Parts: sequence; C-alpha cells; structure tokens
Amino acid sequence: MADNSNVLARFENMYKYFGITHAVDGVTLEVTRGEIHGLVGENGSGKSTLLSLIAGIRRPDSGKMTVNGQDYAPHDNTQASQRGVSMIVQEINTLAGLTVAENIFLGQEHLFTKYGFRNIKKMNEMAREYLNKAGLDLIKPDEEISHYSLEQRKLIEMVKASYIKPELLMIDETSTALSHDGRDEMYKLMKDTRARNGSVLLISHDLQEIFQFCDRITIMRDGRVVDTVNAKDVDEDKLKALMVGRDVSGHYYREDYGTPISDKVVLRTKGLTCPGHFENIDLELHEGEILGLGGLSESGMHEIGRAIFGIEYDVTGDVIIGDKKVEGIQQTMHAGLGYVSKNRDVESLFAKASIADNINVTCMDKLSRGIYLSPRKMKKFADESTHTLSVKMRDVDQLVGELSGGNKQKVALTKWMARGTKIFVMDSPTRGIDVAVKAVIYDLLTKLKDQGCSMIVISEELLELIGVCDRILVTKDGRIVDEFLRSPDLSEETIVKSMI
Amino acid sequence: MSKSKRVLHALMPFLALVLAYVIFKIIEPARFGSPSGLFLLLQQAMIQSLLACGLYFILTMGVFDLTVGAVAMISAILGTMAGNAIGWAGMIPVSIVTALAMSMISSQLMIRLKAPPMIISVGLVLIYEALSTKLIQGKYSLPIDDEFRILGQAPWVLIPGIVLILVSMVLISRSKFGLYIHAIGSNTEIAKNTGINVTKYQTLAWLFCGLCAAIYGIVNTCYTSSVAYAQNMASATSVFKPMMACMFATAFRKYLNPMISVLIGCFFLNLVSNGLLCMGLESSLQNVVVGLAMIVIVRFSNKSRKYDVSK
Amino acid sequence: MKKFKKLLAILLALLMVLSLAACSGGDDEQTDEPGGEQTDDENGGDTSEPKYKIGYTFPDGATAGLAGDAAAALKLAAEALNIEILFGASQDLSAEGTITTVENFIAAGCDAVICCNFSESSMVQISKLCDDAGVYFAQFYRTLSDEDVIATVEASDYYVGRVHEDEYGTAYALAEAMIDAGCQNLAMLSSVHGDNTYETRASGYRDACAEHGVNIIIEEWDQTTDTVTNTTTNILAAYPEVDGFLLINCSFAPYVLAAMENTGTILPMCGVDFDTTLLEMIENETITAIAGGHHNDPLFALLLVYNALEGAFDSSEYPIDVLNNMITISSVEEYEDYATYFANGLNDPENGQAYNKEEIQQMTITYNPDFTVQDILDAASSISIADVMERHAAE
Amino acid sequence: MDKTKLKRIGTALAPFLGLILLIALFAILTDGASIQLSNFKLLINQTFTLVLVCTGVFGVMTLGMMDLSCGTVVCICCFMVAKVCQVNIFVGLVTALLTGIGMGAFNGFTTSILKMPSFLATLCLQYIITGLMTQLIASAAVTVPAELYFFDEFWYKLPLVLVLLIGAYFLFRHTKLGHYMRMVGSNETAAIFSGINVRKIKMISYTMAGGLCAVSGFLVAIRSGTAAVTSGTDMMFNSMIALTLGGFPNGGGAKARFSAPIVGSFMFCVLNNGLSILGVSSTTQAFIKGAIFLFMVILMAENVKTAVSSGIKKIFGGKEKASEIN
Repeated sequence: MADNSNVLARFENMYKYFGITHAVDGVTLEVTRGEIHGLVGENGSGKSTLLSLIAGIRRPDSGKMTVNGQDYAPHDNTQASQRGVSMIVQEINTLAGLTVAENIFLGQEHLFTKYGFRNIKKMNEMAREYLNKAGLDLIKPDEEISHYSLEQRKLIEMVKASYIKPELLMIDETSTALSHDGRDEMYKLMKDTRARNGSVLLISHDLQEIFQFCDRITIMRDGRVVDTVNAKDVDEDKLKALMVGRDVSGHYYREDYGTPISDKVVLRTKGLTCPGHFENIDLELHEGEILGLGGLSESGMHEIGRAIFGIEYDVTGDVIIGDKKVEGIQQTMHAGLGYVSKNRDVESLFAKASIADNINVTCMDKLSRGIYLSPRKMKKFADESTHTLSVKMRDVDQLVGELSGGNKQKVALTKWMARGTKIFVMDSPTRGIDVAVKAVIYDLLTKLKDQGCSMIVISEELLELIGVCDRILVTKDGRIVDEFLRSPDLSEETIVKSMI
Repeated sequence: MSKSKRVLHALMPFLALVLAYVIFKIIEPARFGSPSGLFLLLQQAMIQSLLACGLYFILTMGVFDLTVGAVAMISAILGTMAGNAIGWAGMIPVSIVTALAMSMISSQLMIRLKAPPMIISVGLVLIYEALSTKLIQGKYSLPIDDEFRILGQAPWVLIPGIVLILVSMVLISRSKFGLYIHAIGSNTEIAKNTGINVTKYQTLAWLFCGLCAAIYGIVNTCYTSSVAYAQNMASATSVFKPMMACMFATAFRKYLNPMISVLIGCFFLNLVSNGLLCMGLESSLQNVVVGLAMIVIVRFSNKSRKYDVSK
Repeated sequence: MKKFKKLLAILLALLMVLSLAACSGGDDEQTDEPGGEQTDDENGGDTSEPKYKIGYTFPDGATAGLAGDAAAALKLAAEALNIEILFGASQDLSAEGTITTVENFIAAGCDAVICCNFSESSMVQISKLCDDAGVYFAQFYRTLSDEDVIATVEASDYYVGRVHEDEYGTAYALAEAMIDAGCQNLAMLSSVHGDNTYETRASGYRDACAEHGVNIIIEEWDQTTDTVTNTTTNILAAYPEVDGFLLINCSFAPYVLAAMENTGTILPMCGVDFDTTLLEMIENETITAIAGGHHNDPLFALLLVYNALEGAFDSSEYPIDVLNNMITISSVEEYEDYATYFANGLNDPENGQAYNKEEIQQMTITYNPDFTVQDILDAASSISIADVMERHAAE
Repeated sequence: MDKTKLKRIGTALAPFLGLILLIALFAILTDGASIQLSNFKLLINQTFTLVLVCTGVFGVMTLGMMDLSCGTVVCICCFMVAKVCQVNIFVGLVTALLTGIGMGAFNGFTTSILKMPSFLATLCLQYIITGLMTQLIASAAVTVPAELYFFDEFWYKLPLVLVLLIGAYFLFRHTKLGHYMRMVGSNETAAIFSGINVRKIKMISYTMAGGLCAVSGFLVAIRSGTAAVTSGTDMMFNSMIALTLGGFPNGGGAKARFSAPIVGSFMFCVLNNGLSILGVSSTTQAFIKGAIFLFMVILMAENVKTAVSSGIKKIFGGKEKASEIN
C-alpha cells in the first residue's frame, strides 16, 4: 500500500506470545485519518492484546508500529498519549483513594506543576472545564473517586482519554459497561474525533454498534487478521460467518430438537433483587433442562448467576432448591448446586496448586471416611475424574498454572462434576477457549443432560445459547424480558431484537 | 459526601484526644493535664512523629519495614561520633548520609526481591543490631557533647518537628511525589500502566523515610543526651509504636492531612501513657489501651465486605 | 588473628551449605558433596594446651560497661592461669537463655561453669545440669535465699559456692545517703521486672525509705534507654513534689539527667553499677551517691572453680560464700583513681586492673602452695581503690 | 516420568539434606564435640519449645497470614503455669491451656470476623499481653512450684512433643482441615467459592497456634523455673527465622511442606548450639544468624529461584523439554 499522507497509523506483522498461546500472530493493520475502524472477532481472537500493544501496556515480541509516519514504540499510556494515542478499556482504570481531577491528569501532571509542586486549584479548574464540556457537571473534581458509581468512573475515564484531543482513540468493549446515556456520550466522542480528522479503533460485540458507526471493519480469528471489509458491502450474517470461520449452523452443537423436558422443578427463584443489577427475577429450572440466560453483558445476567450461588452482595428474595430455601454458599452446595465462574483464574482455580488439589477441594466429604483422608485415594480419585474430560497433562501433580486455557476450564468443570453436582450454573463456560475444546464442552453438556443434571448457562454468544439450550431467557436492564424455546428455526436476529 | 459530614470526620481525631484528656482529667484532676505537662507531651510527640512521618510514606505503599528503628539508631551513633569529633559540621552530614545509604540498601532489597518485605527486614535488623553493638565497643551508651544538648531543650527541639511535618504535609498533598505514592499504594498495576516509574518513587519514599529517621536520630540523641546499642530485635519492637500512629493516620486519610493525624496519633499515645503514670500505674499498661484502641479504629475505618480478602 | 580466620571459615562454609540446600529445594538434585576442609586445631597458638575450659554466661566485653570491665579481668586471668574462657553467646539473659547457654557450655566440654542465674528458681535447673555432667559450677553477682532452692543446690557436690555483693545493704546505704541529702519524696526507675538483683535492690530502697518515714511516690519498671527520658520528664511534670531519683542501675543516669536538664530542675539521684560516662556527672555533683565497681566478682568466682579443679578444697568446705564489697565514690579524685587503677582493663590490661597477673596467680594453689580459701575471702572483703593503689603504686 | 519424580523427591528431601550438611559442618569445625550423643540429647531438648511454636505459626502462615503474638502467648501461658499451679497443679495446667486457646481464638476473631490485616491484629494482641504482663508480675518473678520440675526430664518431654507433632502432621496431611488450609493459602477467593468456610479455617488454625504456644509456655516454665516478662519474647522472630531456614515458601499456600517447622527449628538450634560451642562472641553470632537468614530469604525469593534454577539448567544442560502439552 502506498504510504500516502492519508494513513494515520500503520502496524506491520505484530507478534505477541503468552507462553504457548499465540495471542497476536503476524497482524498487519492500517488506520486512515478521519475513519472509525471496527475490530471484531470471537473471544480470545487477540483483539484486546493487539490494542494493549498499541496503547503501550504490553511490548510486542516483534513488529513495527508507525504513527504519522514516525516510528512508535510506547512503554506506557503516558508515552502513547504524548503521540496522540489514547485508550478506554472495559475494566476499571481509575485509582481509588485519589480525587477525580487527580485521576484525570494522572501521568500528565506537568500541565500544572512547577518545580515538583502541583497547583491543586489550577488542576481542579481544568478538570471542571473538561467535565462540563463532556456534560458531567454534577461530578465534583475535588471529590474522591470511589464515591462515584462504576459508570460515572467510566465516563471520567472517557474525559481523561479525550482531553488530549487524541489522533487515534481506541475503545475496547467499553459500551458493555455503560448505560444508555453513557453510550451516547461515547458515540459523541467518536464522532468528534472523526470530525477532527482523527480516527477511532473500536472493539465491540454489539454488531449493531459496529454497523451504525464504522466505515471499515477488520475481522480477527485466533490471533490473525481474516479480512478487512467496508461496512457498506457486508451484512451481519456474512460478518458473523467470517468471525466464526465456519457456517453458522455448525455440526458441533446439539442436533436433537423437541426433546421433552420433565416438569419437575429443581430450582426456583422468587423475587430475586439486587439494587443496580437486577430486580424481582422469578425463574424455574426443570430437571434435565439446559436453561440459557442471554443478553448484553451489563444486563445483569452474570449477577443473577452469582446471586443464585450466593456470592453477590445485598441480594433480597429467595432461591429454592428442591423444596428447601437455601442461603449462602455452604447450603447451596450442600443442596447439590455448583457454580463455574466466568473469571476462572481468580474465582475457581488454584494456580499454584496441583490438578489433584484443585479437583479434590470440592469433594472432600466424599473422600474422607470420618476424619482420615488418604493421599493415595485422593490422587486415584483425581486421576479417574480427569479421564471424563481427558485433560491433557503430565500427571495429576502438575500445577494448574502451567495448563492452557482449555485445559484449565476442563479442570474447573471436573472440579464440580467429580463432586456429583446435580445442578450447574455455568457463566460463559467457553470464554477465551479454542474451538477444539469448545466442542468437548458442548457435548459434555449434552452428556450431563442425559445423566439427568440440569444447567443454567450464561453466555454473551447467542450462537452458543441457540445451539445448546432447551430454553433461553433474555435479560435486559436487569429484568427478564423474553423467553424462547429451542427450535431449529430460532435465529440470532429474533433474540437480538429483544436484547437491545 | 456533604460538607458537614466531611468536617465531622476531620474533627474525629481531635475528638479522640479531647476524650482521652477528659477521662484522665476526671480520674486524676490534680496531677494530670497541667499546661506544662501537656506541653512536654506535645514535645515528645513532636520528636516521635519525626520517625512516624517518614514511616507513613512507606506504610501507604503497603510495606512493613522494621529496619527503620535500626537505621535511626546507627545513623545517630555514627553522627554522634562525628559530632563529638568535629561538631555540628560532622554530626548532621554523617548521620544523614548513613541513613540514606542504609535506606538505599533496604529499599533495593525489598523492591527487587519478590519476598515479603517483613521477612527481609527481620534479617536486616539482626545484622544492623550486631553492627550497632560493635560500634559502641565497651561502653553502655555513647554520650553526646554538651554543645548539642541545646537541640534537646524546649524551644529548639520543636523546630525540626514543625519543619518536617510542614514539609511532609506539602509533599503528601501538594507534590507529584505524594500523589504517586498514594497511586502506587492504591493499585501498582494501573500506576505502572499510566507511566509512573514505580521503582523510582518507591526508592524515593524509602530515602525520604531514611532522611526522617536520621533527623529523628539526631534530635532524639540531643534530647536524651546519649545513644545506646540495641539487642534482641529491640529496635524492631520500637518501630511498632510509630507504626500505630501511622495506622491512626491512614484511618482518617480522606478527611485530614495524614501528617496532622500522625502527630495527633503520637500525642494520643503519650497522653494515655502519661494518664496512667499519673494514676500511679505502670506506664506499660498503656500498651493494653493502645492495642484495644487500634482494633476499634481499624475496625471502623475499613469497609471490607463479606468476600473481600484481607490477609 | 586466629579467631577471625576461623570465623570467616564458618561463615563461608555455612553459606555454601545452605545455598546447596535451598537450590536443590528449588530444582533438581545437586550431586557434588561440599568438601568440609579441616581447620587447624585449637592450640596451634603460643601457649601450651590450656589446662581447663571454663564457661562464663555473660556476653564478652563488647557490650555494657560493667560486663566490659569484668570480661577484661577474666581475660587477664585466662592468660595468667593458662585456661580458656568461653563467653556467653546469646544476648538473651532471660532465665531460659542462661540455661541454654549453660547447656551449650557443657556440650562444648567445659570443665567448670560460672553463671549468673536470672532468678533463684532457675538455679535449680542449672545445678541439675551441672550435677549430671560432673561440672563444677559457681554463681557470680548472685546468692541464694529461698530455702528449698538452697536445699537442692547445695546438695550437689559440684556446687563450689557463690560470690555476691550485699545488694540489699548497698541499696539501703544509698537510700540513706539520699535521705541525709534531705530528700522526702522519691521516685524509683528500673529495667526489667523479675531480675533477682534488681528486685533485691528495690526491696533495699523500699525498706530504707519505709524505716526513715520517706515515701516512694512512684515506681516505673520495664524502662529502656528509649523510654526512660520521657518517663522522667512526665514524672517531674506530674509529681512536682518529687525531690530525688532512685535508680536500680546507673545505665539510666545520663538519660535521667538529660530529662532534668531539659525541664530545668536538677534533682539528686543515686544508683548502682558504674559506667565510664559518670565522670562529669560526679564533677558537677548531679549524682549524689553511687556504688558499684564490683566487676571483679566473676574473677573471684573463676578462682573458686579453678582452685576446686586443682583440688585445693575438699567438698566439706562447699559452698564457699564470698562477699565482695562494693565501692562507693563521692569525689572526683576517687573517680579518677578508680578509672586509672581499678577499671582501666580495656586500654591497659596489665596493671590497669585491681589484680595483675602475679596477684591472680598468688590466689591459686598451683602457684602458691600454702594458698587457702581464706586468701580469696580476705581479698574480696578488703578490695577498695586504696587497697589497689597501695599494692600497685608501690612498684 | 522419572525425571519429575526425582525432582519431587529432591524437593521433599532438600531441607533434610540441608540439616544433615549443617550438622556435619559443625561436627568438623568443633572437632566432633557437637556430635556427641549427650549433645544431641541436649540439642533436641532445646528445640522442643521452638518446634511447637513453629508448628503453630506454620499453620497460620500456610494461610498466607502472620502471627506476631506467639511470643507473648507463650509468656502469658508460662505465667499461668507458674502462678495457678501454686494453687493446684491440674487447675494450673488447664488454665494455661485455656489461656493459650483463648488468645488464639481472639486472634482468629479479629482476623476473620473483624477482617483486620493479620499483621496488625496479632500486633495489637502482642501489645495487650505485654501491657498485662507487667501488671501481673508486679512483685518478684513468679517461681514455678518444685513439683513440676520432675517433668523437665528429657524422656518425659520427648513423647509429649512427638505426640503433638504427629497429631499436627496427621491433621495437616490427612484431614480436610489441613487440605483446606493449603487451599486458602494459595487462593482465598477461589477457596470461598469452592465452598470452604474460610472463616472457620482461620479461626481453627489460630486457635491451634494458641494451644501449641500454651504447651510451649508450659515447657518454658518447667525448664527455666520462672515466669518473667522476658520469657519467650524472642519466639516471634526466632519462629520466623526457623521457618525460612526450613524452606517455607514466602507466601504460604499449596507448596507449604510440613517438614519446614521441624527441620527449620532443628537447624536454628544446631546453628545456635554450634556457634556457642565454637565460642563465637554474641555480637558475631547475631551477625552470622542475620547473614544466613537474609541469604536464605534472597534464595527463596521467586525471581531469584527461577534465575538460579535456570542457571543450573544451563550448567547441567537439563534436557527437560517443555513438559506441558497444549
């Protein structure tokens, strides 16, 4: 491609490996001035890693980056923003204990510091000015940031990203953490940047958002760029096909339709409410049923899963398993419920412990006769249970931290299956996993269903829900808005209509 | 957070002081709380808060460094030796340079190594204490010449304290250094991502703490007229008291400049021990009061919830 | 330099061994065996094989003034009598620490042990240890007053005896000196609770004040060099009627004086145990009466066990109770004589101490055939600055 | 497969190897004085009090938490033994045990229920006990009644300590509680979400530490015959040093091996005993102890360990290929 003046930034065969997973595997990307460039791909396709390389959070193993024709290799956000590149991420990127103004100008103190002393008054005034320009006049710059809600902190982050008038603004799935008017704020920011002849690199799962704003879209899969297309000459299905890399109906989901579901209710929630996340959720799970919970990630579905397991804060209403009301983790687990968390490294796995320890941790009552617990028996039990999902490992004493993403998820699932759990709550079970292991997990779900287990599967990928679940509930803004039964002609469009 | 609520929180440390004063005044009206007595307590608090101010910078970053007591002692010993030989020109530079050198050693060890700082500091304290015993060969304690004693008397002893507290107040709230210290303490990962050179500012915090330890060493030696060696981890246990004052300050950090509440913390501890003294009891009973008070204060100031992990 | 070379060898060897342990801890097996080289053995030095090895539970001279002078006296005696003295290793002088040190001395093959037991009852354990191991033992700075402790300890035929001072009497006299100086309300400062000597001195102070109708207003125990200045200042502020300080040990004296100077009220004070920093305090009369200089107590204990090993006594004479008198100093000249002739061991070991080599040798059966235990008893009771000057100034 | 099995045996045996090498070294340096039978008996006798406290603190540190109050708990239990046994031996022993367990439970309460950081919570308890101790021992040191001295015999103490150690080993290795302790140590959030009652585990491990400190206080009482403010106070730092010498991983968690407290306290006492037999002066001994301790801490630190082991791999050309299969 001719290096004409219209190209703002260019990234040539970028590589980044984390141990054995090839996150970014030879990506070449070009961003022209005055365009909003979409970047789409399934979870674990390397989009976020690529952005973190550009923003300077991580260093590429190899590859050349140029902005405005000059070489560009930032070591941190501040160096990146000095070259006009700023980024907004999904997780919290502001520091508790500091005031709003301090957070906004963190790293940029030279604007109001003389001989190492900050002029607090000037800082607050500048912050006031930018906040008003972004329409956030009820946020006080000298107030401590942890007094504000997650969403307000995200808006403050956007002010931080925009006050330097960035030439390249990168947004990584931020819309999922914003409410409706927060999202309008973001769209305004994207339009301003384009109007200033800067450009925006947008990562989003919400295909509507992509089609509404983006001029060009690049599709990534498993760390490589599949294609770069113009938004106009492609529709959603074609885009999705490119993203998934095989025809949508794919053989690896369930084929059976119309299997009868017993009407025996194993789990029921009554008036489950958690302020700010969801309100009076009444759902029933039947024996042997795979119930899907779909919707945008901030629609409260993740929090419902956590509330059922009993690990969400200030939840009212009750969860009834069988005919007994349960409260707290111990009772829930005793009643036979298991929870596979979305954030497996922090909430379900012990990285520095062996695979045997990870699996046995939930099955102690089965293993110990009275008080005595024989290590030999524990090792044998763990060894057998890893066969059901055929975890690839040296031996059972290998540390879980050394395993790949797919194998880690297998261990996390085995941990609950070995316990003989009857009711599963699975939160995005196939997140960040390669396609081969996904197939294994899907047919595990069907095997568990045949054994009479019942499951609630929470996922952001509608394709997965359609392919696996008997019944799908759609959540929007904290309420269950729709219900779909499993049928061959069920499509994503019908579900998405009620999601947005 | 409404204005009045914030002012109320800012006044809480002062209320704790008044409460302690009133309780002991009722129990022992005659002996306790005479103006000159209170001035002496403030004077002692001013000396102790020299060390506590420096320690605050390290504690904010979540590090428990027990070597600070030994640094103050050894820099005081070497400073006194130089002072007795040359006078002020010898004392101040020697003790400050020693303290900075020792802080540099402990800081590089604790930042670079992935081992808990508390464990590293135990090893360092053992070595520093053996060094201090070797330095004061054959004498129980090293006396200081009379010319330095002036710094220990009334008006002069307050000046280093006041100056250092003001400097630290400005450093904590006004300077880039203070802001970055809080940022690193809040979340080191995000701080690193926003371009803060974490190791540089951690080292700077240790060096400032070393400087405070040196000044504390000098003023304390002038006040007590001689400096003694420490054995059996005595210098480590002597650091626990200023640490308590720093914990007191962290509890009220959002509402009041921490350096003021460090001084209040030290004054509170002295007030309690003096109150017990006036009642004729062992002043070491004060430890019981300090222990209980700290549990109450930390319990109210931390808002951790059901599943938060506090190791 | 022999000592230093061996020390270096220990440190290097230890670090090498432990690094092997830790590395293999972290990773696969380490194969080669560390060659522990053979250090040259003990007596390569000038003197012939040392006759006996005697353990002394206090740490060596590097530390406190009193212990420093005592250690210097013992080192001189070691040269004079060609014996080896093992100094106490652990700085932990608590009851359990002393017992562990005695155990280590026995393990090191000491022929005799002189110990300063933290408290009376820990003496029972020490006597049991020495009895089983057949090692002579004697007490220094300590005596026995509890009946059943006396019964068990003196039953052992390895208990040579004890050298102690009249702590109670000295404290009583010091308190009287303060009362004569017109003090009515006194404050007492002391270090750790439970130490036998400190408790005896405290009771001496209390009884003297009670009998003379003087009251001790406040007692502050568990003071350290860090806290004693603040405590004194607070006492002066809270108890204006205090007109004198009773110190259990004089190591606090400079700190108490500093507090007095800071608040501008100089009060008389007295204490036991000398320290080299007391000279100017005596000059400007800030210290009323002081007793101490009993650092030769361990020397007499050493002589007791040495003669016992040489068979000078028969077991009927045990236990030998040697009363070593304290020296009181009230004038500057006395202090200067004391500093030059009596306690100058550090810089002039030969004749800066109470007894030079010949005098020490005279008090042993090996060098003085008609030596009897009475020689030690007389020496201990007659020791004073004048006595030393008259003996040494003559040459 | 044998390569990794050898490595696992190596890691298990390494601390014992370190201990044997240390004993061998002192045997050479002290020309055999240190390996006399009597010295061994004496050595084991000295280790009793430390090994019990170390095992208690080991339980707490496996959770990734700290116990700074163990020294003072030993002190107050020693005082209880001395004071109450004068009234009646049995009542005295029971009160001492209950005080120890009570102090442990208090630690458990402040750390798990009040959610205070363990460093600060145990430090507060240490302050409270030292304050109380000076008031309790107002008069002369409290003497232990003579009837108890008979128990200070090596062949009585050995079975008591062995029973406790075997019990602790069984608890740590062969029961749910021990397994849960290691799990909570390596990832507390995942432990909570795997249904472990973390609050109960913390309470139990602190109470056990208190109980073991009580027994250690009893041994200190009958060994030294007296209870004073200074008895047992340096146990806190000694237990930390001993555990590090025993190869305890710095953050606790799943890799904590039960050999750490036993081997560690033995090494500590061998070091003390050996150095004092050599007649090394006290200040130099403190210097050596500090130097070795710091050296071990540096070696145990994560980044240094990987650097050292990769260094060794280069030297010995370890052929271990990337073992984990994707």
